[in-house]
Amino acid sequence: MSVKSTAAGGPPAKSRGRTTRAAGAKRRGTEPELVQLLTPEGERVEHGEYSIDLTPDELRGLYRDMVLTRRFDAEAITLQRQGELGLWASLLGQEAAQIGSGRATRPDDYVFPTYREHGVAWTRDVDPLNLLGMFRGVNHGGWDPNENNFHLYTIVIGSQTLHATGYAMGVAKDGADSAVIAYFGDGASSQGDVAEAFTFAAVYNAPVVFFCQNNQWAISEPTEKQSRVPIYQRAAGFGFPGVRVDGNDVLAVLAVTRAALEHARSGQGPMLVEAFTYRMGAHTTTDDPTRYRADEEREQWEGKDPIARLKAYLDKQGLADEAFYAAIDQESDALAKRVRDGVRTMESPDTMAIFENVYADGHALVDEERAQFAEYLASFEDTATAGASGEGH
Amino acid sequence: MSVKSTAAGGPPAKSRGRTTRAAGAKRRGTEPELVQLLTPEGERVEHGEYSIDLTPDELRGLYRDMVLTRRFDAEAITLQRQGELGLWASLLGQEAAQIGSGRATRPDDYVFPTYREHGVAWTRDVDPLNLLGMFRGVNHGGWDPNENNFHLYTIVIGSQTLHATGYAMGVAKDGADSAVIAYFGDGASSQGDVAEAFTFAAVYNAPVVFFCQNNQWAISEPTEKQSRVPIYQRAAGFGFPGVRVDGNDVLAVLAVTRAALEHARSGQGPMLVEAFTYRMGAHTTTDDPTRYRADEEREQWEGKDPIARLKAYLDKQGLADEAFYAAIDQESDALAKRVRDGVRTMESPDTMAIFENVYADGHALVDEERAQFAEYLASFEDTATAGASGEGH
Amino acid sequence: MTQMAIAKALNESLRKALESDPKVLVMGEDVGKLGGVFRITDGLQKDFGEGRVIDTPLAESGIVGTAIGLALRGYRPVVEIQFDGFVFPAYDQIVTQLAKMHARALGKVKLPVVIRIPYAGGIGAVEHHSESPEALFAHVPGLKVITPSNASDAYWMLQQAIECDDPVIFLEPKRRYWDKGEVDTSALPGSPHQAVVAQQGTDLTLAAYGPMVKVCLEAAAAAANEGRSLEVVDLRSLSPIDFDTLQASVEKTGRLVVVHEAPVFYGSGAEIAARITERCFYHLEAPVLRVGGFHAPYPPARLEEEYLPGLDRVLDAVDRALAF
Amino acid sequence: MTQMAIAKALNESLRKALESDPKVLVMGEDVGKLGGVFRITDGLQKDFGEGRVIDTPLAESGIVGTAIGLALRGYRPVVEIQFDGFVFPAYDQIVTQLAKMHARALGKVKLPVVIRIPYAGGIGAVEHHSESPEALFAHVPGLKVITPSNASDAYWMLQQAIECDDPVIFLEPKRRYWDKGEVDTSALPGSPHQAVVAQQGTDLTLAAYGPMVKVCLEAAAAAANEGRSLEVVDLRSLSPIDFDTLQASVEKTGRLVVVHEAPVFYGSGAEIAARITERCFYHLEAPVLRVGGFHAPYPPARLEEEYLPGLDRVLDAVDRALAF
Ligand SMILES: Cc1ncc(C[n+]2csc(CCOP(=O)(O)OP(=O)(O)O)c2C)c(N)n1
Ligand SMILES: Cc1ncc(C[n+]2csc(CCOP(=O)(O)OP(=O)(O)O)c2C)c(N)n1
Ligand SMILES: [Mg+2]
Ligand SMILES: [Mg+2]
Repeated sequence: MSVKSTAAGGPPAKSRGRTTRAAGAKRRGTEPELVQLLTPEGERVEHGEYSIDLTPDELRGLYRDMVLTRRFDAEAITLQRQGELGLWASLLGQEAAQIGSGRATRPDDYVFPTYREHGVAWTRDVDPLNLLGMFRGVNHGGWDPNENNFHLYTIVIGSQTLHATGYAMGVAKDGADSAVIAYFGDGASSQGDVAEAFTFAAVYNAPVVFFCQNNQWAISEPTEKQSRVPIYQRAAGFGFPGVRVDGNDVLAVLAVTRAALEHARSGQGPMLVEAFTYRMGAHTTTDDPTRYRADEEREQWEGKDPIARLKAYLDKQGLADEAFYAAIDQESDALAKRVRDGVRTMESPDTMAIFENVYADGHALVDEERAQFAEYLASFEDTATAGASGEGH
Repeated sequence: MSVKSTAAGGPPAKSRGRTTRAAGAKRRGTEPELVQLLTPEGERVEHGEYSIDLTPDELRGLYRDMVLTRRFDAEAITLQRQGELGLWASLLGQEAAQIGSGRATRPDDYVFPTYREHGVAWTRDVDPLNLLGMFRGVNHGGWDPNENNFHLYTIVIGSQTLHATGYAMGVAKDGADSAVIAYFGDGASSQGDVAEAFTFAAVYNAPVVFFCQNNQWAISEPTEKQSRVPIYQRAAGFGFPGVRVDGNDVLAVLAVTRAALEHARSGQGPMLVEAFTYRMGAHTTTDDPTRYRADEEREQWEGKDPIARLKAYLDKQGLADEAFYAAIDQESDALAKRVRDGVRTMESPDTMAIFENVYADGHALVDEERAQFAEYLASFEDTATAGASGEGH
Repeated sequence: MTQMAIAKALNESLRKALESDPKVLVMGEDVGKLGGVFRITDGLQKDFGEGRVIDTPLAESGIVGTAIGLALRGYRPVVEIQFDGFVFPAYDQIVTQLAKMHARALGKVKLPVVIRIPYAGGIGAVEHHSESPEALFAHVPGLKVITPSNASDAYWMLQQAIECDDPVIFLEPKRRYWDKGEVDTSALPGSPHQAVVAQQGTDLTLAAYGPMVKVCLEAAAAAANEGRSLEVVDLRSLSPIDFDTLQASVEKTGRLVVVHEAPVFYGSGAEIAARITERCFYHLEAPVLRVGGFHAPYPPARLEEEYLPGLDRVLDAVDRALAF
Repeated sequence: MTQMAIAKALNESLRKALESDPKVLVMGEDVGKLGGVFRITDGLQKDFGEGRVIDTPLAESGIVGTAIGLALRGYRPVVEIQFDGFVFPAYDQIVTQLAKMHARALGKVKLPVVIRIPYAGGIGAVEHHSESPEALFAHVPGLKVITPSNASDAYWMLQQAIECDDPVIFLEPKRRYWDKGEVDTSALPGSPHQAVVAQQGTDLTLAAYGPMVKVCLEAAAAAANEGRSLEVVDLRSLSPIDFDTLQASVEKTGRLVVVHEAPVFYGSGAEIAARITERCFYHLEAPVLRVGGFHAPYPPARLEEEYLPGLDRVLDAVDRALAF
């Protein structure tokens, strides 16, 4: 599994003109070409700059990753409908973008997700149950980011791109050859923090890959409300390369992300990858996309489904048989059950957890409030125990 | 006086590739070409895209603007040394960038300056004395922005680019054909607000020109600490054209800014102009540039002086005689005297001005505090009047 | 007189403002077709067009910064911030620009910008969706801060905020959006900065605003069953604060408990306690007590009921105040 | 024991931290060759290199945001914000990320980031260079806020802030940078969160911090000439606040005046007044009075002497408190 060409990692070309034009087109009809290695019909195509050569096992592995991720996601939606989760942000449709990029990372790389990177988390061996905590409302995240080099989900749009950049500056300082990858959305591309992350990463030549999943929507706003040119073109003006990849093509995403990470690792600094994909579902379970987008759009994108595409390829190449698919189905069922059972038995935190971990080194006021609140709570127990009335409320 | 070519205003070119490279060079040695119409030696040169044809009167007018602006600036520095001003931010070296761009604006255009645009203010007929108020500490600005369509100086770096963009959105809403120009520095280009201004301007196609005076320094930090590619290239990634102009060539600045304003006015949206210039003096009067930059750099830039350059041209063309220069010298002296006298007699505000204009529609607490403070102050007067002691402090 | 939920009252109020003044604009993330995540702007873009009801890029500093520019051009932008926790990217523009420009210009420019923020907790949301940042705005000179607790105030106070020539932070108690109340859209409302005695009483004053008014009214009802007469003052405005009304109440009752969701430490209750103590030093029979959030981040949803000031915690403070 | 200006003490403290822990970084605008606009980082880049003392792009959110990332990687960044008024672009990163990440991660990550801010007025500066934003940080759970008033505290409290595993907002009283004092660099300092009685007295307590401690000490001296014995408490820490020390003082004197430069409305004095009144209700012979900034933007330099709490305004409040 090697990236044959990392041409994108070359040194910046010398400027030729003195006027830069707004490159790219304004409307979707004229979107620029994107890196593709697998057509929606499952045909393997070559690309001049990016190539990939995977073993059958690896190909089947990617398929398995995507199917299990999608199943996990579907289960979470169901659990939300059943009231087990307060909210869920589905990744439906973005499996290739997430699995492809996640599988491009090395264990020593560090990942900074948004709130929708369940597929990336999967590739980092984060227990899916851990992801559900914040959606169930039992914590705000709470896994140990350093266990899998997978940072906490970040809700404030764009913030994590700066954390990733700072982390990457630290990697460079340490002389390590790891890379960092920061996920963000098309909507996030408008936040000042993301531009500042680009600036810092460029100025310090930090080994960070900015991975934008352009899923065409920021809640109800189409990408045109964020930019009038393709987002990958943002990078050049900050002094590093940008590339658009077919985000529903797991092979292309893997190849391009690997090249980008290699670019970063080898001291060439940041790179921007725009994975052109689609949010097949609602923004979150509280969203109603029928208010703002046409069914036809979704239907069109269904024809580009990342999983069906890889399956078509596997089938054409005779790389997978019934037994393989049956095994994955079984695995999916088992995963779903584990998730269901796990969520239902997920304990709510103790009330006094409110006061925990506010500070690492303690804070007198927190101690005081904790003690007072404990006393207050105890006063009810006393009342209850004593069976007294009148005094209590 | 007409801009013959506004080619930069054409529609964005169609994207040709799928990977944008970091264009431009990393070091100053390989800076890209810039638009120039007058060489440092005062030779008039032509440029394919930008041209200009000025009458002798207009040329002499630009010279006069620059000389008077420089004299005003020198006077302000002196006044600061004499303790009449608390601080001064000198524009020395940036006269062409400011006069050229300022003279490109129409009266109905709106200007959003930073804190260094004394030359632009001059072209907008803002009384120079008005600019001194905040540096003397008698107000925070305080002129009426709508009198000359020249907004207040803004100190928080980058903020005004968003105000300019919003204003331009309003211009477009009103169906007016005015344009807006937002000044900012090379350092400011790193602020998230500036990137957000680019995004909003592009998305709403707002008639705003972003005018960056790249004077090579943000206090002690060279431009390399803000960007590894030329700043004008930032624009393309947001979907509008950017151009670098010789910021010490008043003709080129005028031509390029006119074209950019025309571009905005004619419904083609924003444009970025980077005026490549140099801060000849200290950042402000409290700064000591010897701590961070070499004398040679300054000396090099002295050879590109914007005023000497235009004078060489005027002389070569026989467009100005001794009498003209003498008259300007006299005018300069008169201006300097007016400024000196004006500052020295500039009154400090009344103490109670603290409470004025906090709100337009009033606020009970301000009223209460005003009354209490007046009473408190009156208590001293009573003491003084009564000649009493013991009680007072 | 119509029965209306707070959300609907806000929607109607925006509609009326858009109708009566062509300079009024509504802007924010998802305020267009979606009608905002809480549907407060539902239907407005359809009726007033994309030029009046503007879906913005996802950038709060940009939203407030361009709203300032629009106001300089003569518009009256009403900005929606999607949730309390997302106002902070715009904090710089609000504090250093919006709040100060009128003073900086010696009164030569006015910035009639309203910033609507659905705030506070109780809806079972994830992080950053349940915060109460009012003190962070009220401390800043140049801003006004108001917050309705019921449908009628929602309708009228938003009208008044939009008509005001100063920047107004308009805090909407999101968990009460669906609470209904009478709205008389032809009434002549009083000042939005006046506190209102929502419930008369004699033994102790409860001061609250926004989402906590309901809790305090319930507490007063519960206390009444125990023979205690609590007065409830709905402050409505947090900058300025109507201390006169509160003082009159405390001079009558001699005791004050302030209730809010924001952390108590440096919260609005501190300002109220300090000033009322100064004004009513000889009337107070107990120190002003405060019930509010702890000095800890807003907890995950499963803990919020215990975290939020509820009936029990309010009555506990009442007991303590009365025991003094 | 050496005689040192506060600025020099801070410089020495940073030097010591850089020497003793290779993970300590100094970052900010112009902190390198220039040594910062106040020269607090003078000479540090020369001695520790560009990898340890980092000139950053001009973007405060970027500075704090990358500092968070560096802390996640194991570094201990000490960030310099150039002036108080320029911290607001970073406010979102500070409030929503820096303050909360330890709790969000259930303690799994620590963010030992120090944010140094030269604050408050009195130096004749232009707008945005003289502000006192302490309440805007102290209200936020997850942050610690401390501020030295003298050279020894400057030296030691900065050491302690850097050693602390929590984010610390370190406020430097800029107009006192050149004030000299004894610094014992071999002493063992007490907790930075402990208040200190800077001057013993019996009639009334003055509570202050940072730049106002000197004013209060002068006020105490002036009052002594009139036969009044004022106790001065230097709070040193604004989150947490050492209420025990203050309480002990007020129980002795029976009167408290809090002095700070920030606007009084929703300022730290409110919290102090509220809590001390609750703790010392039966000891207080007068309400806690507050002397501070008005509810108005910090005025132009020519007015700041009248705006800032000075001897006269402090003594006026003392008179009023004693007259109760
Ligand atoms: C600073 C901030 N503003 C607003 C929000 C509310 N919000 C949550 S998700 C979202 C849209 C994000 O769109 P995008 O970046 O494209 O990511 P996607 O949800 O499509 O994955 C918004 C506006 C937020 N979380 N943070
Ligand atoms: C938000 C903010 N941060 C820091 C400062 C302090 N400061 C004032 S001017 C300046 C440098 C500005 O450089 P540049 O944008 O290149 O403009 P120039 O001064 O060169 O004209 C800095 C850092 C500020 N005014 N605002
Ligand atoms: Mg999206
Ligand atoms: Mg500059």
